[in-house]
Amino acid sequence: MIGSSIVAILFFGVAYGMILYLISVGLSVTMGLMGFVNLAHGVFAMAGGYATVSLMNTMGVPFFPSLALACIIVTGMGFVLERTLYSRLYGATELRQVLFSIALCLVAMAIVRIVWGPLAQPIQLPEYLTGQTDILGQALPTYRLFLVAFAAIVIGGLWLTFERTLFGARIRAAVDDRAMAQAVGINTKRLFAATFGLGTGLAALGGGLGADILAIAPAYPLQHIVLFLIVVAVGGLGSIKGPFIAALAIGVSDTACKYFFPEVGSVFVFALVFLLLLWRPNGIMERR
Amino acid sequence: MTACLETRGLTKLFGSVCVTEGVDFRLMPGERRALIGPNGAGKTTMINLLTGRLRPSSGSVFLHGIDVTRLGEARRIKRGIGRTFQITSLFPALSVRENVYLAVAERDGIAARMFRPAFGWKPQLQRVDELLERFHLSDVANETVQLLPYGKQRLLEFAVSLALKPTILLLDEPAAGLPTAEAAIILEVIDRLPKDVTVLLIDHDMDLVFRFAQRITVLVRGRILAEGTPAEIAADGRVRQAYLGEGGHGRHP
Amino acid sequence: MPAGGGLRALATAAVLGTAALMTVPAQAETVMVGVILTYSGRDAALGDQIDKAIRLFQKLHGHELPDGVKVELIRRDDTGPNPDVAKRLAQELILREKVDILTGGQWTPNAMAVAALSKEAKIPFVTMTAGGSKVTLQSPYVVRTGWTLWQSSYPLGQWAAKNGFKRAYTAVSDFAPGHDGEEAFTKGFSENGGEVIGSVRIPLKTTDYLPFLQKVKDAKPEVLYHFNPGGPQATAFMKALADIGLTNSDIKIIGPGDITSDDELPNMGKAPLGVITMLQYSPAATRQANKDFVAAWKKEYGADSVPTFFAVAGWDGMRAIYDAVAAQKGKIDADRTMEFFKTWANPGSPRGPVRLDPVHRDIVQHMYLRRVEEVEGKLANVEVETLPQIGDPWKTVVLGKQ
Amino acid sequence: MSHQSATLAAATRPADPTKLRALEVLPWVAALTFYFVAPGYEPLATQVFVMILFALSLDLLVGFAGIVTLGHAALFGTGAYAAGLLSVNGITDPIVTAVLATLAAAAVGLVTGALMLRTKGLALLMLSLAACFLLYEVANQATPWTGGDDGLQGVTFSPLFGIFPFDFRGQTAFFYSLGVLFLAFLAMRRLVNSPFGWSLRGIRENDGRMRALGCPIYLRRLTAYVLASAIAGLAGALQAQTTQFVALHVLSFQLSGDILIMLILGGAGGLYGAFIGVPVYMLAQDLLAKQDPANWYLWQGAMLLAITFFAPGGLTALAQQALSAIKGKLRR
Repeated sequence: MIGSSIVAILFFGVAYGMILYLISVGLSVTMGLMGFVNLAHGVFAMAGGYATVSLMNTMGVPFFPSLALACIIVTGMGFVLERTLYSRLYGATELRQVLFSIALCLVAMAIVRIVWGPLAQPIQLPEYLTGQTDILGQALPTYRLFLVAFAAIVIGGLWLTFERTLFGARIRAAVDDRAMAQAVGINTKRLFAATFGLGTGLAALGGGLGADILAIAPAYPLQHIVLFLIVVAVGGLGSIKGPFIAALAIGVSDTACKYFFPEVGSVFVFALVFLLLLWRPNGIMERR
Repeated sequence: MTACLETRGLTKLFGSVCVTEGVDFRLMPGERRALIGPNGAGKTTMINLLTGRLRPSSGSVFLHGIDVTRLGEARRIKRGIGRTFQITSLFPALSVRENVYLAVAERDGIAARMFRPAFGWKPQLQRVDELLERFHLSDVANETVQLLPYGKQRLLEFAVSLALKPTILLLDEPAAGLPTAEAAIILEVIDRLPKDVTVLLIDHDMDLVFRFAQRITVLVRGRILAEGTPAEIAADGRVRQAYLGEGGHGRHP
Repeated sequence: MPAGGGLRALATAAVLGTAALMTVPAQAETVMVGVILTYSGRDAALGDQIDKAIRLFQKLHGHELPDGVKVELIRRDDTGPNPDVAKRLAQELILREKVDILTGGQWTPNAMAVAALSKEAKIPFVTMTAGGSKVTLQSPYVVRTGWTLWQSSYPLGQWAAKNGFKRAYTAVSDFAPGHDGEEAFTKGFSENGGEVIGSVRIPLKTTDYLPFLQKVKDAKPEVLYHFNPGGPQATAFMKALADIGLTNSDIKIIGPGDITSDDELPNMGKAPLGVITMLQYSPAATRQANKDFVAAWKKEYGADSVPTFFAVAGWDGMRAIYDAVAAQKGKIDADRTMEFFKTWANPGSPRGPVRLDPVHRDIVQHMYLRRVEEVEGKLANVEVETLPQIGDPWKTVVLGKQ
Repeated sequence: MSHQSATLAAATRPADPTKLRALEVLPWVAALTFYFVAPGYEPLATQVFVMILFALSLDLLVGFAGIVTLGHAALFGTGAYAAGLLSVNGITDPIVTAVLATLAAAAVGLVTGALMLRTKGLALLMLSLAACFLLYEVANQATPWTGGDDGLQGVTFSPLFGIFPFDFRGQTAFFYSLGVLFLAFLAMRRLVNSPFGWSLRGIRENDGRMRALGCPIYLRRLTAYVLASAIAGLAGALQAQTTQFVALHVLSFQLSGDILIMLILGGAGGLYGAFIGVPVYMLAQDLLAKQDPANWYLWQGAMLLAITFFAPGGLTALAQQALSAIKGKLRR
């Protein structure tokens, strides 16, 4: 019985980690690529959540099309913001980037509150995704099962894109050495915008999928940004596999800590992160 | 006699690229030495290894016979090494006087004092003003550095380094690309350095190198190719080959 | 000319002055009431419920005051359970706005901080929805028109033990009301032969309940006592129950009414079916006073809007304040106000007859045991039992024995 | 970027620092005048003084030493909880608790700083953030001692010098915090004009060059960090004493962000940014949050956007530019 509880806890942790990864991986790539300290990444995950929920609740669009549409909308939003605002601050001091992105969070939080109100937006999942499903004699929440499977497919696709396509190769080249990439004729401007769009789209997907775990409410961007930043910092800037390991580690350890030592709360996770960062200031996947 | 600065088997790898390879190098007190070599020979890396800015992959550095390989840059500077940067490295938002003051304060060990105002230390201020005068910078003493013309910035670069009163001075292309007036000031200062100061000069200006150096070391692809008096170096065929190789084929008989 | 101008000005001033003097009696008694609630942030929805009740009360009953007496409200936003902010706002209301009465007190920690100030400044403080028992001990100038956690959870513990449950687990949000609920339930349950086999305190801001519920599930209690601050938290909890397979299971879920709050029920799916809660109010109650109240509410705020027990606490808070203002004809004296509150009662409250306990100034009210059932295709908290006129049990069970 | 450096330079340029400029008396005169013209506003003013002190400590890091931290509340909160816990455990003299709280924050600053300052850039930002969240969670979970989410109840302090009680009218709090701020400011003014203060500017401008001057960068930055921690802790202690309350908010990321915004609004790197940024921000919050509490975020965000894009040097730099423009016109 305890064995099966541990399996369940591990599983909850993995599901949580997958969500964290989907949201954070874009942040890792954009921060690695453009060297931009972006504290506003949570805004895009939140936007994805609100878009999904609104499409479903007020327009009656089914779950999957809602997710897809939310992704597209937010990708566009990310693309526009990158071109109009973010790109102006490439190469500016860390401090200005931090301030700008905090400002973006505040404005987004205010807008969301004006439009949707202060309440967390509940997501009404289709009937077949609720309740429990038996896997090898272990009853697990259906939605979390779906979430892990779905996220795994998306992540697989992402990795293939990154490793096997020209787009991926360009991103990798530009993360390694931007000047060199420019010299060999990569249009970095367009690459930045495309990458930023992709990153925000993934965040939107994570926000929509994870509405159960990270509730869709106006405080979202500032409440959870520390989690996303931790995943990126621990995983290593510009890496796409490092954050995966980091996200899973954080998801599992946080969930396990809640189960075994609820009185310790999140202290454990933050202490762990603090030590990890001291040990490897540039993340666990540090290359140099 | 102990060398004031010595390296043994000094090697530096960047990834798999070897930029400094097994360099044995000795600099005697009071010597005037030039370090030359084609672009990419590893001259600046060499200086960075000597000052401790870079850690060697293997090999050691000795200062007055003491192994300082594990000592950080600041510690080595405190033991008398001074340098100028090839690419001007100053405090852009501060004034010229403040730039020099920072160096003097560090040199005199008052930089961590917290109570008396910085500009209340008279002897130090006096030295700052002397240095400014020597480098013809008095009239721009209160200008912000980032607004200064390039030539003046180079002079300041030199002044800041000299403010440390180094006993070993490493000069990384001090006069490169300078207008004649400023170059003349720098050459004059170099000429007038006290005899007991050891100087290592990197430069591409062969007139300057041959006029200045007692001995010359030639570095090619991270290795010492040759070392000797200016006359010996001038006569060395390998040097001419390596150093002038690419651009100079036509001029060689 | 200059002299003439000066004279004219003087004359005008004199006329205006007289006019002003003459209108003074009509406007003389404006009672300033400071309202500190949560209008922004994550918990704004609860503050919004209370504020809607306040506005509705003023609209329907605002005129029921002696001639020339007016009540003016000054609202401040404490942004959530931020006692430091609440305290500063209260201080400002007292010093700058010279308020006669303070109210709001949405959160226990905030109410504790404001209560301390009310004692020092001698300002009556009507706390509407803070549920911690100790709030009224903090100051002799505090009254409570909402509820205490002991009021629901102590009888709930007794009920559970008497209805054959032997082994209980408690899981509460980790803040003062949660601690109160845990203590009250444990006391009521174990006094009547039950045993609490485990307890867990869940961080206040959590929305992911699965790991905690896994712990409960493994312990296999017969009954789970749960408390959370309601709103989105309540929905998240119910969803987690469904996801982990604890709905309609061998483990009975019980708790204060917050966990099946009426405004969140529609979002909860079928998960809460069968959950037993104890609360002082349900909008589905058929009392005439309640039917009128709900009808007025829906007329004002739309058919989809449902008043919750937060709203009713705000409503009765306003009733108490207006009654005290009327009784003193607008000349508010702190001590006389408190004397008045000792005997204050509202037989016509939407939640049934309520009064204030003269010793500790807590509300005394009926408590209703409810079960979540499906009524006309929608979930509702259906009242199954009424416990008449319950005060705050903590004051007698714990405080009285010290 | 050069624009920002230029404005920073303008802000750091010392008019002979041993002499007092006429403008420098202004904040203190303003504070005292405020007391007489705006009775009832003492609590707000007190809060402003405390935040100015807190912002000053952040200025030492961000403006002078070039250390950007997102977790400065960790130290403010340490001071506040130290003072609060001392009070709850019977040590209620305001001066004694303030001193002990300052030392406690300095100690925490020494430990976290010693670890954090080994890194730079994003890692440093993240470590500062993680340290802040870590302390927040510790305080949150240590409910038996700190009260957790409910805040520390029962914090009271004995009268100042045994004479002036901290009552709800807040007059003692007003003069006490103003006095402490004044003394701390004098000390800070000394500090930033000392050789140490100048070496911090050097590190901010070009740490590589400072190292090549023989400056022990790590030690210098750590010293600055510990000093800033002490001042932040003092501000935290003042907060606990003047409000007689300690809540988790004092350790929050939100407070860390707010204080950074206040400082940048005023302008970092000149000590006076805090005196302009904090009152403007807090008065705006007082006014705007009152009218429309829900949308205060929108104003805050818009204000911050305007500052980042149009006035990276903050209000002090804007004022200086305006002043020199006027002077230029007058000369012509």
